[in-house]
Amino acid sequence: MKLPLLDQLEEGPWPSFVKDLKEQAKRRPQVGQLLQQLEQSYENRWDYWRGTAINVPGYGGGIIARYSDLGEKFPQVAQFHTIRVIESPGFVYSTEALRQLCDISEDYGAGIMQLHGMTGDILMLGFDNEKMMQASEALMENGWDLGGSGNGMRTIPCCIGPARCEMACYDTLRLTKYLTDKYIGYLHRPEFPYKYKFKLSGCGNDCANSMSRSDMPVIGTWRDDIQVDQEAVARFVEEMEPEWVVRNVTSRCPTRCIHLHGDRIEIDNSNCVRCMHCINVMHLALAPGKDRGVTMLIGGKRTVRSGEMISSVLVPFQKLESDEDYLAFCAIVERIWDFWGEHGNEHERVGEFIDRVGLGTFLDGVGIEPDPQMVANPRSNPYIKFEEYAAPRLEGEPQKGANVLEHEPDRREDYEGS
Amino acid sequence: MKLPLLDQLEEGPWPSFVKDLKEQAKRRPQVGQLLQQLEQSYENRWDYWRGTAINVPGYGGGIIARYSDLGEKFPQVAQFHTIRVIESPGFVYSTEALRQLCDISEDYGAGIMQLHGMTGDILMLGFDNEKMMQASEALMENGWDLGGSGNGMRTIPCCIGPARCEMACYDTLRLTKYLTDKYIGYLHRPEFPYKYKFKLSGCGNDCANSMSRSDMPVIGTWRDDIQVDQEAVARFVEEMEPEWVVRNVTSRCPTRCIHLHGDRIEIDNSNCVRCMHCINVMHLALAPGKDRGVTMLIGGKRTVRSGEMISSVLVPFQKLESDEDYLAFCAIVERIWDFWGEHGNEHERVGEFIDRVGLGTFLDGVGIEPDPQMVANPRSNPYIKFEEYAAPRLEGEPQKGANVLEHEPDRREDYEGS
Amino acid sequence: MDAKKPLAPRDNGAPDYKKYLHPAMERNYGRWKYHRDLRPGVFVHESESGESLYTVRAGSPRMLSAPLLRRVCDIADKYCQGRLRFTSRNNIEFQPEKEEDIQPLMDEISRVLGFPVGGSGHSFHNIIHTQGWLHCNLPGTDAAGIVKALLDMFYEEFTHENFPQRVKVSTSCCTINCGGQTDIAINLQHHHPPVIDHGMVSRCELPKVISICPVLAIRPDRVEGHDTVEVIEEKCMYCGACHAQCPALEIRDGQTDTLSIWVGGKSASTRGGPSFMKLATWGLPNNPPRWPEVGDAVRRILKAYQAGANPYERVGEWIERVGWKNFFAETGFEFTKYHIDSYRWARTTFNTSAHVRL
Amino acid sequence: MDAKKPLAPRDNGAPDYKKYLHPAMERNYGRWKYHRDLRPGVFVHESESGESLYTVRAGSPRMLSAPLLRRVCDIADKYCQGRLRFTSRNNIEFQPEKEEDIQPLMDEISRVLGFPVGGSGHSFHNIIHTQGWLHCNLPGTDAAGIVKALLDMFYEEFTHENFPQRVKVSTSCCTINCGGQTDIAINLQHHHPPVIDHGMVSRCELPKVISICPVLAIRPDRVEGHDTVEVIEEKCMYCGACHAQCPALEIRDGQTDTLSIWVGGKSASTRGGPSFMKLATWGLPNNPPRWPEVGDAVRRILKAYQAGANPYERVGEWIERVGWKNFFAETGFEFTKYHIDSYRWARTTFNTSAHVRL
Ligand code: SRM
Ligand code: SRM
Ligand code: SRM
Ligand code: SRM
Ligand code: SF4
Ligand code: SF4
Ligand code: SF4
Ligand code: SF4
Ligand code: SF4
Ligand code: SF4
Ligand code: SF4
Ligand code: SF4
Repeated sequence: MKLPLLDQLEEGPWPSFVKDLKEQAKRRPQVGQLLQQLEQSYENRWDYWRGTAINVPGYGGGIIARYSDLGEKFPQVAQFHTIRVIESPGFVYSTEALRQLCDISEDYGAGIMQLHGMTGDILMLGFDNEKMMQASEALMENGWDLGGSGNGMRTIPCCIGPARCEMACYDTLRLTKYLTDKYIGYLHRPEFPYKYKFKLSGCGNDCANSMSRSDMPVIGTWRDDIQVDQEAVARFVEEMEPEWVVRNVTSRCPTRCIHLHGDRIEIDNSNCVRCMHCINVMHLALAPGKDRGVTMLIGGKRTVRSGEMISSVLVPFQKLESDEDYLAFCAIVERIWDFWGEHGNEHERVGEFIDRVGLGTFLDGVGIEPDPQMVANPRSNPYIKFEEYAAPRLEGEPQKGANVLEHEPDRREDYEGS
Repeated sequence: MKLPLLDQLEEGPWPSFVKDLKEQAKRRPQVGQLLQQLEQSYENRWDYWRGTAINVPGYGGGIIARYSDLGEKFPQVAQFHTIRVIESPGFVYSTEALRQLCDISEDYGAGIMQLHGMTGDILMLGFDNEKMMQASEALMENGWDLGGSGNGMRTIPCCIGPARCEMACYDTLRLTKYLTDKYIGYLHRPEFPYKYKFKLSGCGNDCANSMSRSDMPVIGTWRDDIQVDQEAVARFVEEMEPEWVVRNVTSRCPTRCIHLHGDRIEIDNSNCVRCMHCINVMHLALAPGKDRGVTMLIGGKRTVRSGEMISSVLVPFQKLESDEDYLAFCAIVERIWDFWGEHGNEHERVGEFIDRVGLGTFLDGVGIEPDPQMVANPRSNPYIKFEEYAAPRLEGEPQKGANVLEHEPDRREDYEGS
Repeated sequence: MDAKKPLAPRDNGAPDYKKYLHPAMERNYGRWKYHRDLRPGVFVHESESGESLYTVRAGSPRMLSAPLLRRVCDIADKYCQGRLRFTSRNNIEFQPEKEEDIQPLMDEISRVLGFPVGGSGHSFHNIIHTQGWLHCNLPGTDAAGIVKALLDMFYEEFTHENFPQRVKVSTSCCTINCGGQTDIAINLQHHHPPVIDHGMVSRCELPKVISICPVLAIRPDRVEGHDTVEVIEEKCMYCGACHAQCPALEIRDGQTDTLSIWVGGKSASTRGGPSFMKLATWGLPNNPPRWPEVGDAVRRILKAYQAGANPYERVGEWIERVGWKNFFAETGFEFTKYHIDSYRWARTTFNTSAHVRL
Repeated sequence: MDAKKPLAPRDNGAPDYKKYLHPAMERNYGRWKYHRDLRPGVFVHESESGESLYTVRAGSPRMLSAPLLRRVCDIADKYCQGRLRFTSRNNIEFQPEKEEDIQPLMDEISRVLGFPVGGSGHSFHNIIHTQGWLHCNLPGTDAAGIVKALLDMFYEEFTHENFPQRVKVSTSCCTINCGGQTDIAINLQHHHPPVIDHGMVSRCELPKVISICPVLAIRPDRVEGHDTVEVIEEKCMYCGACHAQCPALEIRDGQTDTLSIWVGGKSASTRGGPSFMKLATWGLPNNPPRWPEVGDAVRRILKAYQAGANPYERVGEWIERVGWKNFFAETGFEFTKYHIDSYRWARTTFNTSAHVRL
């Protein structure tokens, strides 16, 4: 097969998808036609796919249907759909499981997969309308399930967390499976205003890259003190020199709450924002605290309409150990889905919804108390839409509360205003 | 005179305006009625003034007319106008000049003044329609002039600058007088979309409080290196201790470009943002560079409609020494007034105008080159409204410029797109 | 002079400040080398020429009767070669010729004027303020009165330099906010949309009234055959812009208007640069003549600031470092949903990180 | 299996990962104490139990044919007890039982798969990307191809850890940007409003098309008696949202679409926290199959970053410290008016201070 442009991508040290696909073209001719269509795209800087909705019965998503505009020229890719398959939490697999995927993929489709899609799914490419159904059936028969698309919850990815990371502040894999299973109906039969993505990271390093890619990042954190092994600190300081430690660790603390005194580290934990930096650099000596849980954030997404949005803090701390903790977590999620579900516009992500109604109103709607941790800073404009007539406290009256809302003002006899 | 509420403001160590006004009420009875009306405001938490436009012939502003709603009860304040008088640059006066103001103020009005109004004017209070004219005449006869109001330029305040401050990077007093005199027509006969305020500070300390209170702050700066007197540094370091210097001076540098090495200060001037902090604290040892000029900023204002706006950098550096420099400065100002004047909406401050049309368009309109110093950071959303069809450079074509705009793309034979 | 005589524009421009400069200022114009603080409100500037210029800063209530201003002039004549200046915050600066004159000058300022000396360096500076019920047509509260009450309360803080940095305060008497962005500001807050006097509306230019509203809450209406406007209450956020444009849209309400306190404004480009002030607390009663609740709230902020800030940290810089959570904890102010921005740039004020203080 | 047989929802949910955990992971789940980097792409995690778990990270092109994936499995069977994992950036992590296995494993990865080992720590990490011309219906460019070209170019950087910090790169193939916010991103840019195919528009839900436009540039229209829409060109900012909603609004243009490069995105809450990426340069030609101009621009950024950044500074942190002026000077990119934000929060990106580098 001669592909003047794509062939140039066979060269070079990085593994070449062109080479791999060319190999596979020998086994599955549709892959050859896929490459030929791609070559034409390269030539013309133009795309030749059309998409429409196509669903497995009982499911509202999970299949990305593709029809080729060049179907006459390349009949084998006239239908070339992708099945999104929910990945194993933490992306851990047995070779047995992967071989099963290989087989299903080749039995019904083009035998090519992407591990993994940006949202976290296993993407299995190259099915026609009929084989797509068969492949889905085969997947489901073997315990796999279809991923999300459309106006519903999405497949949840998480970092490797406690399975292999010393920073993990909660069980990211467990929560991934728990949420996926519990809310599988919201994933398969979409009924939200729009998509809803969770991404779970075990700590602020956010190895799941959740902050701007998910509507609800869940980030591990702790509420007691950073664990300090002062002997290990001393060894580290000796090895690296104090100046290096100051320059690269303590002076990089965003709140300057960590200090090196001689060869000891001292931390004002009340001002630590759990940014992870000191722990990352001195991970032999420092570790997250022991009283662990998660910070729940909300509203991130990428470009469409909004420009770009990074999620912001919704629940500063939520324990996530007991079953009750899990239920408390879910209660929050469900109140959000209820409120956004009822009042959100079509195609309105939850972050856009918050922008429209205001975070204060949103908190009211979902029943979460406002917390200064939710903001970088309070408002700078005075455009407050009070719902209460704030009742001034006058001298002699009970002095209660900092913001005065309790009672109506007294009416002075000779009041002449308004 | 018994004023149960106001009388309580006669007590306490801070000089009491009530006491002073009560004294003056003995000489000017309208001041007594002013206090009585104020007492009623205190009682009822209500205001009793109405305003309308009233002008001195040939002037479109400068008088703030006030009519009392309680004119029947307090006839002597039925008309109680304020004349805004342009202050002396730097707020410097001879006693002779001030005594003259005292006389005019008492001859025609209530004999009370505010030194100075928030914009910078001398506010002379308490004239009726007729005396207001006479007082204005008397002021003008004696070389004073009326201040601004309405849709025009405003009286310009400046910091004391070179008259008494070692930080001054340009002659704030001279520029104040120069601009006021040159543009006095724009001040007296308003014809802008809305008000335009300059405020001039000799350095980044901004003692004229210009950044959010003026449409065009002019802030002194320099473009060579900070002057360092290392001997004075050594004395300072000895006196204060190195740790103190690091903690309070060098580590507070916003770009961390200043360092203490032993008892010497070293500065990476290429990264110094002229924030003034190190110079302020170590003013016996450090001083602004010698090649001085100004940064021109634009768009600040306070609350109405916008919320709050702080000015942003428009011209990072402009010399301000020779007559040509002054003319170059004015050319920029005039181009702004032309463009905003032509396209600005009624009641639209220049900052609001920029928000509406976009800073990029504004720069085009006023003929200023975009500069990264104008932004805290480039855009994060991809919503660029290109005016050019950007022409891709293709292999073999001349490789010119970083952003490629020069020529149309070649049309490939088999092009099928769009 | 004949009042009937038509006036012609004179366009005098700004006074010739050169005539008014203190002789030492004139001689050393642009040649100052550094200054030293001698005591609160008193400092000396040294020139390249070797000359020294002493300054004594007296706190002024801004409003001065002619007789009082003449007494100020008497003192300047006696000690300062007939020159004096005002500061950008309404203080009066006297510049005695000799160091020995400082004490007698200060005594006279105190005795004759009753003015304090101070308000410099790391003190509580003079409060800048607006017109209030004394002269403006828009205020919902007074200005000079609150300022007097506060400065009585913080007199010690004005005459001493005991803060980590200077503390600048302003007040404004309506939502137009002629007062400045400062470390602490006291502003007025409305709690409901404007009430329209349909009889009076006709006096206003309706298109201007409609276009002034930042949230397009005002639309044309007809009442009893007359053109007027209506306010869509759901949209209105009580900003008062319409009231400034047209008095018939009465936004003020002596019953329900309250005062709010804002913190962390800064104009200087020092260190992190200028910053907006942010809402600290709201719902304080508009309580003349001494507004004790406002004073109390300001005191809480100052106490927490004094205890918590590092040297040279302005109020806003201190809060940014310790975090708003701690600010609210230490002042005892409640953080409410109203503290969360809901206007144009709201999202940019959210905590878009996993940074939490627990 | 009969394709006609109606499928019923199985709702299986997520696979039971516990079955798939490497035995050492299972034994030491939640008990990891720390890790050590052994060489680029190779590290070891130590457990409280004293056990060690080695990881060898191989760079993967993400797209894998079944035969290739089976070869991957063969290696995992041989060295890793039949277990393996993928990373959040599509790399493959092999976990050999013994330290001695590392070298043979690496050899086999190289020989059998042709995959490099690396992409960890302070290296150029694997590039996350999207579908491109290979599978999506919206792309204006390819994804896997650009990524292959870039990773060929930065292969050394992938297999070594020579940067001040990790460098994360992403690409996206249309303005929807399924790619992530990263240190460096390559995105598509349009240069004119969508061209409407009025015949095809009827297939779309017009109210949805109209409401998707963020600047309300689309309004209903009638052409030759049929309902359609028109685009107000003055308002349109070429965002492409409408095209994703309705293919009849064709925003792509093979002639004029260009690529732009964005820098400084970050998701980690480390130090200053997450940040948006910002426009570095635009107008790069969409030049398959190797997009040399894009590679060149990325190289310029990396060079300047490597030379200028302090240890642990991500790309965005370095730029913030040295300033955008220096970034543009050092990369040679031109700063244009298009770099200045003009969208909703534009003002919040302005330099509202007198801070200038001169
Ligand atoms: C007299 C005055 C200028 C004038 O033309 O009137 C002035 C004079 C000086 N200022 Fe100022 N500043 C004056 C208003 C301001 C203002 C504006 C304001 O108050 O509204 C600011 C900006 C406030 C803001 O950011 O909101 C201001 C911010 C500064 C700073 C920066 C402080 C900081 O680090 O943020 C300095 C630097 C310093 O203190 O070392 C400074 C320093 C100084 C110095 C030390 C400059 C010098 O070397 O002579 C002067 C004596 C200051 C003192 O009070 O001890 N001055 N200074 C103003 C006195 C006002 C008053 O009576 O209280
Ligand atoms: C007198 C003064 C307050 C004071 O006591 O010092 C003042 C008083 C008034 N201001 Fe102001 N403003 C005064 C400085 C300011 C400042 C501060 C400054 O200039 O540094 C601001 C904020 C900065 C700014 O320009 O944004 C200010 C922002 C306003 C605004 C809002 C403008 C806006 O676009 O946001 C208005 C209302 C308007 O223009 O529609 C306004 C309107 C008014 C009016 C004319 C009310 C009106 O529309 O009828 C007030 C007349 C009061 C009176 O009875 O004299 N005044 N006004 C200040 C002028 C004295 C002087 O000439 O020296
Ligand atoms: C394997 C993986 C998690 C997973 O579940 O797949 C992972 C694993 C580790 N990450 Fe990560 N990170 C992984 C993606 C990420 C991501 C997300 C991404 O790349 O899209 C991020 C956030 C990126 C961002 O901010 O845009 C990420 C930000 C970090 C950081 C914070 C770096 C910083 O200071 O900004 C650390 C801390 C450190 O390096 O000390 C970290 C640290 C680590 C450690 C050292 C944690 C540990 O103790 O085990 C792991 C080895 C890292 C290494 O590469 O040397 N990991 N890490 C991901 C590998 C991706 C890859 O193949 O390249
Ligand atoms: C396959 C995938 C790219 C990839 O190659 O990995 C992808 C592909 C598509 N995305 Fe995406 N998105 C993919 C992850 C993302 C991400 C990243 C993420 O999830 O972490 C984002 C940005 C984060 C976010 O959600 O904002 C993303 C934001 C979008 C959007 C914009 C949504 C928005 O509100 O801004 C759309 C368009 C829409 O929904 O209207 C979209 C739409 C699409 C569609 C369905 C195009 C369409 O509307 O027809 C693409 C199908 C391509 C195909 O042929 O398979 N895709 N999309 C990713 C899903 C794989 C998986 O299931 O694992
Ligand atoms: S996010 Fe934290 S817990 Fe998860 S893999 Fe990264 S460093 Fe480990
Ligand atoms: S985790 Fe971050 S905020 Fe906390 S002490 Fe360490 S560096 Fe500081
Ligand atoms: S702004 Fe600068 S030059 Fe002007 S008085 Fe203040 S410190 Fe001096
Ligand atoms: S003036 Fe400011 S930015 Fe410049 S060196 Fe001094 S502290 Fe740093
Ligand atoms: S703040 Fe309002 S009430 Fe006070 S002077 Fe200004 S315009 Fe008048
Ligand atoms: S108060 Fe403000 S928001 Fe309400 S109608 Fe008036 S201008 Fe509009
Ligand atoms: S970025 Fe656009 S073209 Fe690429 S996969 Fe996502 S939706 Fe499709
Ligand atoms: S490209 Fe964007 S701005 Fe233009 S019409 Fe389409 S949706 Fe609207």
